[in-house]
Amino acid sequence: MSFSILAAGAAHGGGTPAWAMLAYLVSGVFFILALRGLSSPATSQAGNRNGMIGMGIALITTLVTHDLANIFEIAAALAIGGVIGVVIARRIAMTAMPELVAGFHSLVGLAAVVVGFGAWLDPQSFGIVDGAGQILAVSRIELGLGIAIGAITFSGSVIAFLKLSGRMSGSPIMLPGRHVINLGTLAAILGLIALYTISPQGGAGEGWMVIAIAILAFIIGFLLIIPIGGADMPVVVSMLNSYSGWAAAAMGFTLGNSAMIITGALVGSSGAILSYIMCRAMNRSFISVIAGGFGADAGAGGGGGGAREQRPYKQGSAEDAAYMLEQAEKVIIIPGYGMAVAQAQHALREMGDKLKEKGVEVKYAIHPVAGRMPGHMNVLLAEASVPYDEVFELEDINSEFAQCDVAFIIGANDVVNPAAKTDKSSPIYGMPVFDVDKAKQVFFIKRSMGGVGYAGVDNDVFYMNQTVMLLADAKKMVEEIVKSLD
Amino acid sequence: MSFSILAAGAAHGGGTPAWAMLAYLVSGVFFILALRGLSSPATSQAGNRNGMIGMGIALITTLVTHDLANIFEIAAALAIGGVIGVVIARRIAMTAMPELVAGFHSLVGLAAVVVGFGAWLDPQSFGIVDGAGQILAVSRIELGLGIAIGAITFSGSVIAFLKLSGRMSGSPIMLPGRHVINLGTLAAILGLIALYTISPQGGAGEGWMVIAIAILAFIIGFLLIIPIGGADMPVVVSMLNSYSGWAAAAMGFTLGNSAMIITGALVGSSGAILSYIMCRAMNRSFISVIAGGFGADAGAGGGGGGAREQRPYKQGSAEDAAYMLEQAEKVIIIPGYGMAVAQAQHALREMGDKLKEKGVEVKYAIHPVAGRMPGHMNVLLAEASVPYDEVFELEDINSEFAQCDVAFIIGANDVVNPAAKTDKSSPIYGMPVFDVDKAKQVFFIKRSMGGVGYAGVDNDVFYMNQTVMLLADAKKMVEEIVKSLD
Amino acid sequence: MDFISILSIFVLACFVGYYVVWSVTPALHTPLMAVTNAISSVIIVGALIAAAEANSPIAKYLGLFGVVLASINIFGGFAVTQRMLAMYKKKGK
Amino acid sequence: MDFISILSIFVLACFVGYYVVWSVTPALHTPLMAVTNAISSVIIVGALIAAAEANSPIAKYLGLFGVVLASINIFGGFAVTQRMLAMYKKKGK
Ligand SMILES: NC(=O)c1ccc[n+]([C@@H]2O[C@H](COP(=O)([O-])OP(=O)(O)OC[C@H]3O[C@@H](n4cnc5c(N)ncnc54)[C@H](OP(=O)(O)O)[C@@H]3O)[C@@H](O)[C@H]2O)c1
Ligand SMILES: NC(=O)c1ccc[n+]([C@@H]2O[C@H](COP(=O)([O-])OP(=O)(O)OC[C@H]3O[C@@H](n4cnc5c(N)ncnc54)[C@H](OP(=O)(O)O)[C@@H]3O)[C@@H](O)[C@H]2O)c1
Repeated sequence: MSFSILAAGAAHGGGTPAWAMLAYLVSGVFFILALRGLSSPATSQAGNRNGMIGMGIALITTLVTHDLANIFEIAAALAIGGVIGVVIARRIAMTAMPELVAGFHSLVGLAAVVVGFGAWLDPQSFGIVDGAGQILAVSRIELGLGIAIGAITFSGSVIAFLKLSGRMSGSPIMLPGRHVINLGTLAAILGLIALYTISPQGGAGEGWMVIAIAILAFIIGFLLIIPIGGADMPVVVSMLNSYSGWAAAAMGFTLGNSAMIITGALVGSSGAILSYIMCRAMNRSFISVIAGGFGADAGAGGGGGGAREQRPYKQGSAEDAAYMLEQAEKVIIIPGYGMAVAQAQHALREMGDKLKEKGVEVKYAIHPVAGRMPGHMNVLLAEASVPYDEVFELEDINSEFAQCDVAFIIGANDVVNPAAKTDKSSPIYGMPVFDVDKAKQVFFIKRSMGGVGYAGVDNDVFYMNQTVMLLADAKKMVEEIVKSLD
Repeated sequence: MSFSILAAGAAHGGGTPAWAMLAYLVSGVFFILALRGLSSPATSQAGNRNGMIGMGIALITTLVTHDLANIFEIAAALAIGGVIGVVIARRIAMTAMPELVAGFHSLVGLAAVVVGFGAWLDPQSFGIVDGAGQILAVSRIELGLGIAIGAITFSGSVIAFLKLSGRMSGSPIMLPGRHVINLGTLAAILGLIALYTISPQGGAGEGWMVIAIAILAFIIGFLLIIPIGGADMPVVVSMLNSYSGWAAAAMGFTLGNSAMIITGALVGSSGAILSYIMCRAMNRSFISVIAGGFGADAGAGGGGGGAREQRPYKQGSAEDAAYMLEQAEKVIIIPGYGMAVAQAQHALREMGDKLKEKGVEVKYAIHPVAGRMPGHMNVLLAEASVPYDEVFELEDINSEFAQCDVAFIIGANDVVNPAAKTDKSSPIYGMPVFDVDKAKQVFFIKRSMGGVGYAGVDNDVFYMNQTVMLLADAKKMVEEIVKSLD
Repeated sequence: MDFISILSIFVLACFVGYYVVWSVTPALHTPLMAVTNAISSVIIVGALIAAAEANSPIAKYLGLFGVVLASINIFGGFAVTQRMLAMYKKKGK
Repeated sequence: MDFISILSIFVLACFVGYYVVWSVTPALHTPLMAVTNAISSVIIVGALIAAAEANSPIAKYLGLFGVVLASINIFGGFAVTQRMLAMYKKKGK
């Protein structure tokens, strides 16, 4: 058996002193502890601090073990980035989290491309050259893949950012023959990487190949993401997150750096698992999400379902709702994407407080894909100071609708649609949904009867006997209810 | 900073070819998958097969990369061990699991001692010699610790085996001044290891030190375990299991063998976590268990609580019980150590089946420390073909006693004792227990009013209004109930 | 580090990642996305090497650019995570 | 393998062990004890080395003795685990 590729790898990280390797390991362990902290809100802040410590250790170790001649320029670069980062982090509205994550994400992708080019231009410093001064074959593969994945992450995340922030229409853009174009481009990228790896003057030469890999990867990132609808963007962001993790791990192999390897595995798993959780909660296959085209008729921002039959429904006012809510013993509130759009979380919390004062039991029920990113609703409710022990997951609360007096749906739609349980032809069939039909009374806040949820389908809940539609902007409606509760 | 110890370690496993190192990694991954399979009964058998595959890979890799001159003797040794192992595994009664685990465990300990001596006698083959032919300092520490831990595991497990199998009294044997003796012996062992490590003609010489370490460790294993009561043996076995895991990991460091390192970490964690779970379920500190002396008045086999006040109780017959059980809508069965002693699980299953035929809902409730080892009751019920989805954990079923008609306690005692909730002076205070007092009717099978549970305390459940005592051997009593049910 | 060691670390880290991410409570999935964003910027190590060693001026400026990009992410990612996490409160607090 | 690599593997393996053992269902804690018993006999690798290389006759016979002990555990441990696991059945099967 030949293991030449293994032997070639023996040089990895060869120049790093033992204490630095230990420091990178410690840094990796801190990153593990950072994610571990997120297992409960109580430990999460300590977790985040562990993440910072880990990053600090990695930074300092790298600086100390390398030439410090450019330390002032480096410090300036860190300071510039740091200030920009902190300012963005402070200013951003909580409702803008999905696009912020996508935006930050594009930066990681671009940074990976930049590092890849740096390693290609200056392979000695990265310790990836063989005796003849050429870049090692394994390192060339890692380098090519790193640049390609980084570039895809960059352009894909930019599109995701634009779609999520509404700067670009959320509806899928379907080019004709796109599958052929995409496959062709992908094949070209892989071919170029292979060519670069075996190229005799390769190594630090063959610049056109490296640049072509980057350009093609930028293009394919763009092509791959535009056919995907706006509300599927979270899956895309997670997927790209996962890819970028694996790219960081590949870079870690090149540098023999355990902090990078561990981080790569953590981030790679995180992205993959979140994508999986979202797909499962929507009962759609990952492939169908990535193939795109979903949400073609109705974008994330609403839009009409067109030729729907008119069915009778009841409409109510804020006063009606306030009266019924006061009388109730138990109210379950189901927030959705519309709550985020309307920024209604603070008013909602006030309403909850008022009801609790009057002796009503109030619980919040969160669907795994309510809103536009995993945990989106939880963050918004936390922002409005709703205690997290009043907020429940789908499977923990779904059995309680039978015992509740009022199900209060605010800006949610698909996640309460019974068609998911009954109608095999529905695009959301099989998705687990809240059993709001079991509640004695349902209030449903949305702006108009025309608007639909992300999946673009009608919802039988509108027309149920016990449903009262509250047609208005979520924030205004809740504020009026709060007034009527006084 | 000086990192000479790290540099010294650089030789570890130096001679092993790359493919073999890869194979050991794969073997380690299979061991991880083996334990992962145990996360549910459905995947557990596949998990166990993964464990076998992993072991096969490790064995074959080791044989292939070493001299095959003695292959026939080795094959014979493997065959002898294999036959003995399989015969024991086939013949053993399920009720004898606790002592089997302890017994097998002692063998691992002895094997570790033997390997330690082997490495000391023949350090070249283990690749742990320096240029001058002396054993490396790190390896000497690992070797000394490995022998010491192995020897403690051996003698400790032998005592645990004898106590659990009833070949030795379960009651603690308290030597005077034992803490002084123990600390002295431990100090002597550590001192000898240190002396051996720095000894100039050390290495493969200084046999008296190595032998003295082994002998002292055998003695201390004995001394440490005899003061611990019989029912605390599972904690001891788990603790020794954990130690032996760490010893295997240390050996893995010496040989640079990732299969051993991974196994060591798995086994080490497993033992530690099981000990922790048991201590938590008994609300006792690990230290108090290891310090020993618990169960001084009443051994595992029962024994009188002596001067207890006589309080009135109701006694019933099998016919009474059968009549009430038939009438019930929901019955919760709580098995304990006494069911294992009486081997009543098959009769119990038959009773459950009869009741289910008559339309009664039957559930089994298992306390984390019911019986004499973690999961003991689950195995016995599984043996009697009770489906595992009728068997529930304490926290999942405890709220259901309020809605159940009959709580049927068979051979359990401490795990239903309300003193754990109310009586601060009780030795079991703070231990979570089943809320059997909330059931409409309680049947309690034990042999006599005199016998107590492991903790040796009286139980208010005996004297409750709704309790009927069924005083007899558990198996006989249940068989009679089954007859009356016809 | 030899290749097998690196591979071993990677394989085990994948197991750790799998378990640690599944143990994250769904209520904190948004902070999880933000914090993984921040830690994945550990590739700043590569940018720092390029910026510090600088055998080629283009490599140096590319490296410095990479440092800026990654540090936006690091500082921004940890800060926004911190901001979010500080909002999660228990009843009665 | 250098010491840092081994240490890294060990540290990560401890995390894996922690998570994987906590994920074992309590109903299977007895089989867990039996199977950890079996896999901890991987120290048979050491016994095999002693038995195979045999630069010293005592080492050889010690090694062979170790092989016997460990293989009792390996075969016995996996077999008894198998026997136990085969008994766990779902309702209606
Ligand atoms: N969370 C994730 O990670 C994720 C990931 C991928 C996909 N998705 C998808 O996103 C959807 C999320 O479901 P959802 O129930 O939260 O939302 P939804 O089904 O998209 O429905 C949003 C509702 O809010 C209403 N709305 C919008 N703006 C409003 C405002 N200002 N005031 C009041 N109401 C307003 C809309 O009706 P009007 O237009 O009439 O007001 C609509 O009924 C699911 O289909 C899910 O599969 C989520
Ligand atoms: N499972 C573990 O891992 C573990 C570990 C460490 C410690 N422990 C300890 O072990 C105890 C286990 O509690 P447990 O409730 O299962 O048992 P227990 O409290 O020890 O009680 C056993 C009961 O079974 C009865 N009994 C014994 N032989 C019998 C027979 N042949 N037929 C009928 N009844 C019989 C005894 O009374 P008679 O003598 O009157 O018959 C006694 O009431 C706890 O104190 C726990 O802390 C368990």
